[in-house]
Amino acid sequence: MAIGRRELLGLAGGAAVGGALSPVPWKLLDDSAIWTQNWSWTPTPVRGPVTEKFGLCTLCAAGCGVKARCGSAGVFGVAPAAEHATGGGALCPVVYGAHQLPYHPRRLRTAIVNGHAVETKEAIAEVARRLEAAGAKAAILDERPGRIVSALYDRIARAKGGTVVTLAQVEDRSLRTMEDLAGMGPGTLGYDFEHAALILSVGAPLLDSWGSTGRMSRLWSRRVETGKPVFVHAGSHWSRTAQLADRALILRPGSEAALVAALAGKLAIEPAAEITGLSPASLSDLALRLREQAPALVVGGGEAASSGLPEATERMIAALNVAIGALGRAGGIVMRRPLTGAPQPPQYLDRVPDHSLDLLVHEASSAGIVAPEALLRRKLAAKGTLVRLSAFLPEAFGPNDVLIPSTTFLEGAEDARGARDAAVETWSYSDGLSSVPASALPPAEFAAQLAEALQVKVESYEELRKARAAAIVAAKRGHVYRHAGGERAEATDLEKFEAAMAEGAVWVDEPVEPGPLRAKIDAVDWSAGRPEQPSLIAVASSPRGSLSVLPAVPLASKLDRETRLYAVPGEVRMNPRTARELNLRPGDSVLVSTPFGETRGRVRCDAAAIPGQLELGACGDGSQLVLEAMGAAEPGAGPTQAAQIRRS
Amino acid sequence: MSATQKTSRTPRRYGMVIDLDRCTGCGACVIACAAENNVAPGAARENDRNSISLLRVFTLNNPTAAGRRTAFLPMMCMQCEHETPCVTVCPQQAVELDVLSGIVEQMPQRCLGCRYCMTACPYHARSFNWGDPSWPAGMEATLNPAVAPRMRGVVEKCDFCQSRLHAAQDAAAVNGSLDPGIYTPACVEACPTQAITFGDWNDPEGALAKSGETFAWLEGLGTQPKVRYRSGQNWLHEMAERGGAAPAKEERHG
Amino acid sequence: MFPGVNGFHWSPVHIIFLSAFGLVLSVLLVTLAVAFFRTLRDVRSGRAGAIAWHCDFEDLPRQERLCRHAFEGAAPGRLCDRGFDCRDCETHPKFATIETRWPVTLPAGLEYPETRLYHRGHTWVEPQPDGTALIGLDDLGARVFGAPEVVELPAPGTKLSVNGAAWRMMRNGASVSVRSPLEGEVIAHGAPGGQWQLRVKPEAGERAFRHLLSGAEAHAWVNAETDRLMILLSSTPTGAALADGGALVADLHQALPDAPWDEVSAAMFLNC
Amino acid sequence: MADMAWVPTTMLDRKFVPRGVTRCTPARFSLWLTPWCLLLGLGLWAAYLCLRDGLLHTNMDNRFAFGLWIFLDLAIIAFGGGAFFSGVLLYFFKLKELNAVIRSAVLIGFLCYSGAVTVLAIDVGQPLRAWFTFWHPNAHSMLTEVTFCITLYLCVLAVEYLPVLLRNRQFRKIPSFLVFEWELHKLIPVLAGIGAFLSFFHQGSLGGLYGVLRGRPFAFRESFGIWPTTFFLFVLSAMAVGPSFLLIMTRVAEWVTRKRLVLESVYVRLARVSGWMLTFYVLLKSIDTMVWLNSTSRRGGFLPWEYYSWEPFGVWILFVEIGLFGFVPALWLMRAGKVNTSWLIAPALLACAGVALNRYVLTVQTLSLATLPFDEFLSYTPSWQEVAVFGGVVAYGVIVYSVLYRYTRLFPQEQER
Repeated sequence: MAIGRRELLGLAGGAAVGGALSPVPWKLLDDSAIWTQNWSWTPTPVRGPVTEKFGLCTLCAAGCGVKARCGSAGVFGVAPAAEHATGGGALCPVVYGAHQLPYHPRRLRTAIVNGHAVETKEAIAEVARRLEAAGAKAAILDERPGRIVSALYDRIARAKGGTVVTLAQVEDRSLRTMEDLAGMGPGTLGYDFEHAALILSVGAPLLDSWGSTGRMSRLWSRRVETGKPVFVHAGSHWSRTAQLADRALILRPGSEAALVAALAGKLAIEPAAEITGLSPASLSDLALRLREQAPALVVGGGEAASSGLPEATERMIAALNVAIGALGRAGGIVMRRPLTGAPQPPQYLDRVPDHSLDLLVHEASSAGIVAPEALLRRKLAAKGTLVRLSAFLPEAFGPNDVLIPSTTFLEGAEDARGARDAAVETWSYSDGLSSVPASALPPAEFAAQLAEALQVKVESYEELRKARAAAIVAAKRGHVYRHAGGERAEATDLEKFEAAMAEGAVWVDEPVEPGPLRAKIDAVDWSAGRPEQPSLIAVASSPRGSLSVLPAVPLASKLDRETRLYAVPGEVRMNPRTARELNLRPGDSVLVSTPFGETRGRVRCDAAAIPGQLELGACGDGSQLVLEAMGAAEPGAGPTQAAQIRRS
Repeated sequence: MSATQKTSRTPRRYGMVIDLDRCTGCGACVIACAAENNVAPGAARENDRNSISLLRVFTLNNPTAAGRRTAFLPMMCMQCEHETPCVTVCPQQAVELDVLSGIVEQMPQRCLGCRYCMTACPYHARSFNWGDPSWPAGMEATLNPAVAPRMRGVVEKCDFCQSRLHAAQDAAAVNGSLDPGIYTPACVEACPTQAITFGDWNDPEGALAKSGETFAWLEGLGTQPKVRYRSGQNWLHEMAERGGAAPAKEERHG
Repeated sequence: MFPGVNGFHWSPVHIIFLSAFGLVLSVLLVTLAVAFFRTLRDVRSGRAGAIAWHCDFEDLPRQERLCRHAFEGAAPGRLCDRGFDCRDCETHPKFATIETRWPVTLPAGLEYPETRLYHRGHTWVEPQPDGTALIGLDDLGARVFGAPEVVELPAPGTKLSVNGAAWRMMRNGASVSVRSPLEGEVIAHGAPGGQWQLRVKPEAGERAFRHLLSGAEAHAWVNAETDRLMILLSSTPTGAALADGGALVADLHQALPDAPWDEVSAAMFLNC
Repeated sequence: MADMAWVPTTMLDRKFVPRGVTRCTPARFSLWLTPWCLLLGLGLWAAYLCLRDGLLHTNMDNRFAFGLWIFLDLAIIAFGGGAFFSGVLLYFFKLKELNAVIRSAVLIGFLCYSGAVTVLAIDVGQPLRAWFTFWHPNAHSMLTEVTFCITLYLCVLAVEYLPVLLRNRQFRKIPSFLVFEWELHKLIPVLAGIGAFLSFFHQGSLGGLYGVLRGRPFAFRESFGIWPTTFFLFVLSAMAVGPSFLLIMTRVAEWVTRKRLVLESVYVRLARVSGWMLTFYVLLKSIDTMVWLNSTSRRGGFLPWEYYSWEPFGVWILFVEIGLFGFVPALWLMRAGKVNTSWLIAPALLACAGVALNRYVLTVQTLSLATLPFDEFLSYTPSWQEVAVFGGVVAYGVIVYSVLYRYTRLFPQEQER
């Protein structure tokens, strides 16, 4: 047969038809869909076996238990440890994205001395040299006192004549005042919210950014189910707690003292109503309820992003608690035993005289607590050295600063002694779930190397931990809660205790039987001034756990920029009506100034904002200026500040 | 999957009841959802309208002076049951209602990014990848291995953490069962006040059946959402019954 | 949609939908195919020329499509709609009986002998006693194109059709296809540069020459054609040289080398 | 040197210009094209940006998922509807006057559709997967119908325009081209028929696109069979506005070229057809609006007047669309022949504005209005890239139209003034 053009054409045609009838071309076309999906710049997660491990959240002192999901590339997800005694299956929002913190673009990877990158060893030697030179003018700022490493800091500071200081945390301020009035040592009182019928918060954001999330969430859930405890919030702005509370009393800024004095019966209702801006009826009603709806208690302390209430007001609040019988009563302010083997809580940094320190070691490893930059700097003498143990590059650092890279969330060994507000002490520890980066020093390692450089002889972290465990077992107090099964065991056998703790258990002390406590309240000064009435006030907001010197958790953008649950850093949120009155339009660049400082931002209008208030985001980059403007470094400056705004 | 296997699996209608009185608007669900589903952290350009949010929490203001001033409303895909708006409009079957789970499935690998489903969704529960998702260097290590990151140009939405459903199915299969039972989506797990109850509307004994009186948003549209809400606050019920936004006078010009 | 495609399931709606569009697509393709095969058929059966003239004629400018009876005044302004083929025209006999309204004088110097018949494409036909006919360029046509550099004549035996292409001429880049005045078979070529170009055996029948112009009618037409030529040339920058009313030179091409000859010749020879 | 360069261009240009018409010099023509080419270049650059980085270059967002592009697509496709409707009128209703504009109509239709498809290809997030619609068609989706119809109709228009191209002076030298053109032309009614079929369905399904949006009560309408009323209203409005648009474009072409392109009677015919169709459309649209406001919307739980309580979308927009841009031009156009023909461009413009407003309302207002009671009203401003891409498509239309006007006989009745 001769093969001509006709035959070839026929063959081609037949092949095309035959091919079209087979699945091959269709399958190929369909698969091309998959090819368009696999672009090289879209990352592919590493597949592999998935395990769950228990770890310790170190973003605040509460030390909630977390369940980390680990893949072959590391931790890829955080879940609450449902049975955790302190976390109780509840975590702060930012914890769910905290496993990304080790990869934050601002991660500090090298030690820095005087602006130059150096070997970590050299940096430690430099710190030791300056610490030696500073002598008594040196202090170590321990943000979470009561840890094992706190004991090491204590040893080092003591050996060289320096001191250990801590920050006045929101949960801490009211309790310390109460302890002072009652003549008790720091850390010996706690709130017994679980048995309370009514809780009055004076500016304290109980339902947001206060206490341990687990405890407050459980309390809130119980309130929804049983109607108890009743939350009453008195504050000068519509905080989230005010929005959620059963009753919210919006005070004139700075009139908290008048309110408390009126509730204590030390100020007549009429003038108090006039000063606070509340109706006399609501004032007298609240005063009545505080006494009749027992057990009730009053919480002060203020906002996390502010410096809290003035000392005098805190004393009034303590005295009011005594007056309504909350001190030493179940459902009130109860005694708790300090953790066995823990050193005494150090004094507050803000009580250290200004410019008195030649060297301040700020231990900021993985912590999420407010340490306003301005406060640290103010305590340092001219040319003083600020040493920072931090996982991240701070927003700003001075020429004399020493930066030492440290660990962050779920990295390295850590322990936690529980939230300050708790009625009982707790203790838990973890060896860390993620590997520690080569350049980073966990706090215990930092303390050990510093001690070595100073030739101070200290025990190792492990020895101290073992010693504390032994002390707890020896005291035969409290119970051990395991996360995995949720079972509870007596803390009687050291070996079993340690085994359980290594798997993420938590030791919980047993409560002290409430008994009458006495406090001297005669000396409390009840005079309440008449605050000025600013036309515009500034407040700061931030999701719990994100308020810190650390950069924000990357996914926190979902909370502020992308769902608007919180004010966006760099934005000034205000009611559209306020914007119109101020002649501002959305997107305008503005400068907000308060008596303490100023901060820049862009106007955002939000009908949810309260007229006459400027909400400033205090989370992540740029939050330092906001914190300063809010007077966070000034003791007792109050939760709101009179503000002025102008276009910039 | 053969036909016999299909019929032997109990059809479920997974859904949620969200208790608005319990929600404190903390946002834990939002971040847990983003982390679980490999949503990239917001780039500098991203805001509430151009980012990927499979789950959002709205702040509701009580228009009446009495009672609580604010409520927080978590909203994700409502998994509409009837004439699911997004399913019917998708030109290429990239959205389908799974009859066995009741979940509205989104197949990003088949999506061409026409965004018709987004205009069809009354709940604005869908997000579009306006650009390529990107993570800071090294952060790819934190990606959930069970979920493929989406590329730019495709639509995505909440699918009740389908990877967790698949894991539950696998776990059930190991035990010789075809029924994955009730699993836990990330937001449900993360909610500190247990405001979200996840369950099966087909199960008369399940948690959803016991959740009492519930309501849905935009019920008048007749799409029968499987995510429903509960609240003891009257103003929320009134607001939900009111379709469409009647703006307050002063907000109209916003 | 097909085997190997994940997750696709047929439903009646799909079948109706895809059938409807399949049908539309096939109608479109079939239409194209039909047009294609008909084209093949036309080309093979030699109808291409006639069809091409049909299309060309439609595209001729209005002033070139005037009826022959418009020139002599019987039907002023009337447009031809039959492709200058009066052989089957029903109205032609009626107009042919109408007296010419105005006397016509041929433009100075032009020769249009009464013995010849003229075609609208500027060719003449001279029937010969032996039943054949000679075909050549008419005077105006010859003056417009002058002496062609190349002439491509059809081979003897070629069938010509009325208005089809008869031969091609080229000069200085301008190229025209001369329209055939007759239907018939080419018998012989004329001498190069000679009077006539083709000897054709025309088809039989009394209407074979009916569409050709003669006598006064031809003169009227030539008058109009001369005017048209003037207009064509005057629309170019060199046109002024002609408007002197004098006699046309023998070779316009040579006299006005810068004129757009390609266009002008195309217009005069009814090329499109 | 400059002269040397110009001569061949001029000669080449002349070889393509149809005989019997005059055209400006190539230099002048280039001058006319230059700004359009610049605009096209800008559009191409913007399109490249969008394809390279994704749609983050646009100002669209999750809530405003459709923006300028979809609105303008809808509008130009409605305007391009003149192509199919003129075909129907010419080949089925034997309105012979329309022979004068049919080529221009088909070309305008082709440009409108191809422009719209180009913009859509940039508008979708994954243009590489555009063919998936043919692969995994969801027959229930209006968009599937739109995709199938537009693609096929674009082919039909291209085939319909092929004869005009083949008649170019240079192409016609190949005899079989001319024969093919002639044979194809004889079959044009078939093409016009399927063109009308496709056009009917996709103009309709473009309307249906919004009418089926159960989740958008502002757009949702009652259904007849499987199609909502907007399906039919879109078809009618495209039919009504197509001839008007053709009228405008022809007038503009006359103005730009300073020639008389069609006889006045053609304008009158176009205007009358447009007027009658517009009257019919506006009547039905009014009925539809009443039914929607009083029944459909209420059943969905939406009080109709709330839609119009957001500035700037007040009730005025409804009255402008139906009254000022509806009844007024309808009555005016119907009186064509009795009123001055040269003014007919005014009602034609009003009619086009009305249909454009209708598309705008359905796209932009639908998306602006909140469905959730607590949600806020949205606004959106297109980014320069969006505007540039659209400008590029307009430039593409102008350039192709100008070139084809120059080199083919778009208007058989073209005369010098």
